[in-house]
Amino acid sequence: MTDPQDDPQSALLFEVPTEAEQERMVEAILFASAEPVTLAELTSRLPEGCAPAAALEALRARYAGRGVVLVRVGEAWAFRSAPDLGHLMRAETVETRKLSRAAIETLAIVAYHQPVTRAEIEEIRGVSVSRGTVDQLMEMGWIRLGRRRMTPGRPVTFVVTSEFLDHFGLETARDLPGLKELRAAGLLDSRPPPEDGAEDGAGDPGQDQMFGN
Amino acid sequence: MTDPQDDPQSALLFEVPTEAEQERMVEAILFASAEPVTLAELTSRLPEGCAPAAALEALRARYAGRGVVLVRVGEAWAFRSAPDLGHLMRAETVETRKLSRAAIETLAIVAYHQPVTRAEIEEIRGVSVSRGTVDQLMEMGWIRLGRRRMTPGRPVTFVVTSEFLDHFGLETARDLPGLKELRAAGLLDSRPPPEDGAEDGAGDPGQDQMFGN
Amino acid sequence: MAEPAQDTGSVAERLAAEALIVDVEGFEGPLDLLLVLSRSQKVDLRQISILALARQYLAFVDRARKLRIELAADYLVMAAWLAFLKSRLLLPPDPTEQGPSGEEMAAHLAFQLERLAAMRDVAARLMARDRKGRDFFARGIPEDMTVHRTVAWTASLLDLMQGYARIRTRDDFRPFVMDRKNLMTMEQALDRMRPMIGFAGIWTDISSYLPDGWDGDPSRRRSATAATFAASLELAKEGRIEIRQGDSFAPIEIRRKERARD
Repeated sequence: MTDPQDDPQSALLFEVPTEAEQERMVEAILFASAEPVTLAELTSRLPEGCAPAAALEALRARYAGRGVVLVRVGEAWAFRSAPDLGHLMRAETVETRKLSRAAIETLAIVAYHQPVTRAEIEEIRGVSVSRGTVDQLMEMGWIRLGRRRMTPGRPVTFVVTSEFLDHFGLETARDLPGLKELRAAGLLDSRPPPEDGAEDGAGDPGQDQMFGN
Repeated sequence: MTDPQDDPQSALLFEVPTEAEQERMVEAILFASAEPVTLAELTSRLPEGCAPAAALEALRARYAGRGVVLVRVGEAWAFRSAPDLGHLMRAETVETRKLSRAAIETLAIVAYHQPVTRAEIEEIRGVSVSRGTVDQLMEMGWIRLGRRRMTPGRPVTFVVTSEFLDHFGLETARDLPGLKELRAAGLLDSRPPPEDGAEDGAGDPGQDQMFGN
Repeated sequence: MAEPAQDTGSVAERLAAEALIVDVEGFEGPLDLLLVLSRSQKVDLRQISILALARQYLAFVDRARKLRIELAADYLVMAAWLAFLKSRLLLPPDPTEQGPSGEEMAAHLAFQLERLAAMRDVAARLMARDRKGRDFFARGIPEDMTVHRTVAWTASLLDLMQGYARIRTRDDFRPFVMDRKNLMTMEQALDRMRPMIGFAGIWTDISSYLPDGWDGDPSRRRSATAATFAASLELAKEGRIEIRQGDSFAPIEIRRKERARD
C-alpha cells in the first residue's frame, strides 16, 4: 500500500474505488433514499473519479427479477419493490385520495399533450377546468408549471413531474401507454377548429371559450 | 411438502411459493416496511406454507458484503446500508464562515476577563451586546454560563469552554497573550493613551482583572 | 338501425334518454354527453354519423326542456351549434355563404370526440398501471440522506487577539488633540531668537538657542529644535541671519548678517 498522498504526481487524493466497490456504494445510496437519486447527485456523493453509470447498469442486472428492482425515473434512479408483490404490502399501502374523473382526465391530458395550456385542456375536454382540479394535481406533485407559451397572452403551460413518472412507474414521459398510437392517429396534434366566420357573427361567446377558438 | 393445516378440506388455495419466490417476497417486505419486521409478522404476511426463516438466511447470505446488509434488530429484521458506507449518506457540506466582528470581540472579552457579566462585556466593548451574539457563541460551544456574580441582581457570568481552548490551541485561558505581548507582536500598533500610561505600564488591567482573583 | 326522426324512438331508447336526463349532472359537459350519445350508434367513432348525433343531442335537449330540466348554458350553446351544423349538412351548399362547410365542422367535431375518447382510454390505462404506494413501494426506512449544511464559524487566535487589542486601544483613536505641553511653536522660537541674534556675530549652533528645559526630554527637544530651525529659516528669509551646515547631519549654524554698510 503506497500512500497516494506521498506521490506528488497523483492528482487524486484517494484511489478510485474498484468497480465492485462503486457498485456497493451506489447500491447503498439508492437503498437509503426513498426518492429517486439523480446521476448528478450520485456522482457528487461518490468519491472522486467514480462512474456511477456503469455501477447502475451492473445493479440493474443484479436486481433483475428480485423482490427489489432498480428502476429509472427520468434522470434519476431508485430501488422499488417488485410490482408483482404488491399484494404482500397491504400494511404499507397508502390510501391515495380518490381522484375525480375531471382530475384523472386533466392529468392524462397534461401527460400526453405537455406542455399544455389551460385553454387547450378545456378544448380537449369541452368544459372549463376548475381551479381546484389543477390545484389538486399540483398539490399531489404530479403536474407543475412549465414555460409560458410564446403566444399572445403568454399563457402558462403545465407539464408532468418526475414524481408523476415515479408514481406510475414510468422511465420517461415517452413511455406513457399508448403514446405512439395516439400520435400515429394524429390525436395529439393540435388541430384548430375550422374557421367559423359566419356563425361567429351570430355571436356565441361560449363557443369561443369552449373550443379554444 | 406437507400441508401445514390439519383440515383435510383445505388443500392450500395456492401452491406454496418456491424458495426463490419466498426469498423475493421477504426481500420486498423488508425493503418496503417502515419498521424492522419480526419473523412472526413475516409469516403472517407471506402466503400460507412459507418459511421465512430460511428466506432470511438466504437473504442474509446474498447481501453479505454488499452495499446493503440484512441485520437483526432485536427480534426483527431490516435492511441497513453497510456500516462502512455510512459516510456516503451523511453528506455534509461545511461552510466555513468567519465570525462577525461583534462575536470575536465579545468572545475575546469573555476569554480575557472571564468570568464576566453581560454588563461588563458591554462596558468594555462600549456598545451593547446583542442576544444573538451571545447565543451564537454559546451554540458554538465556545462560551458557557459561569457562576452567578454575588452582586445585586446576581447577574450570570460567561466563561470560555474547553472546546474554545481546543479550537485556539490553548492549554488555559491564561495562555492568551497579554496586552504587552500583543503590542510587541505589532497587534497593538497605537501608543497607549498617555493618561492611563501608568496603569497600562503596570501591565494590562484586563489581565489583572482576569487573573487577579 | 339509423334513427329516422327524433320522436320515434323505442320505449327503451326513451327510457335511456330519460335516465340520461336524470343523470345530466353527471356529465362532464356537452362533449361528454355527445360521446355518451354516440355510443348508442354502436359504431366506431370514426364512422359515426355526426348528423345522427346532432339529432340525438337536439332530441335530448328537447326532452330536457319538456321535463323542465334546466341545462347549463354550455349544453344550450352546443345545441345551437349543432342545429346550425345540422342545417348546413342538410341544405345544399350556398356558394355565397362564408365559413367552413358543414362537412368541415362535422369532421372537427368527430375529431374532438375521438380525441376525448382516446384521452379517456389512456387515462384509464394510466391509472391501471402499477402504482407507487399500491403495487410497488419505496424504501420503508429511508436513511438520513439530507445534506447537512452546517456553518462552521471560525476565528483564529490572531482574530481573537486583534479583536481584543482593538477594544483595548479603541480609546487611542480619539480626535487629535494637540499636546501643547511638549510643543514649541515657530512663533515662540522667533520671539526668543529675535532679541538674541543681534549678538550672534559668529557662527553658532542653533541648538544653543534652545530654551532651558527643552533640551532634555527627547520629544521636547525635537519640538524645540524643529521650531528653532523653522524660526531660523524665517529670519534668514528676512535677511537678518545666514545659515550654514558643514555636512549632512552636521550642526546647523547661524550668525547675524552684516548690514549693507559692511
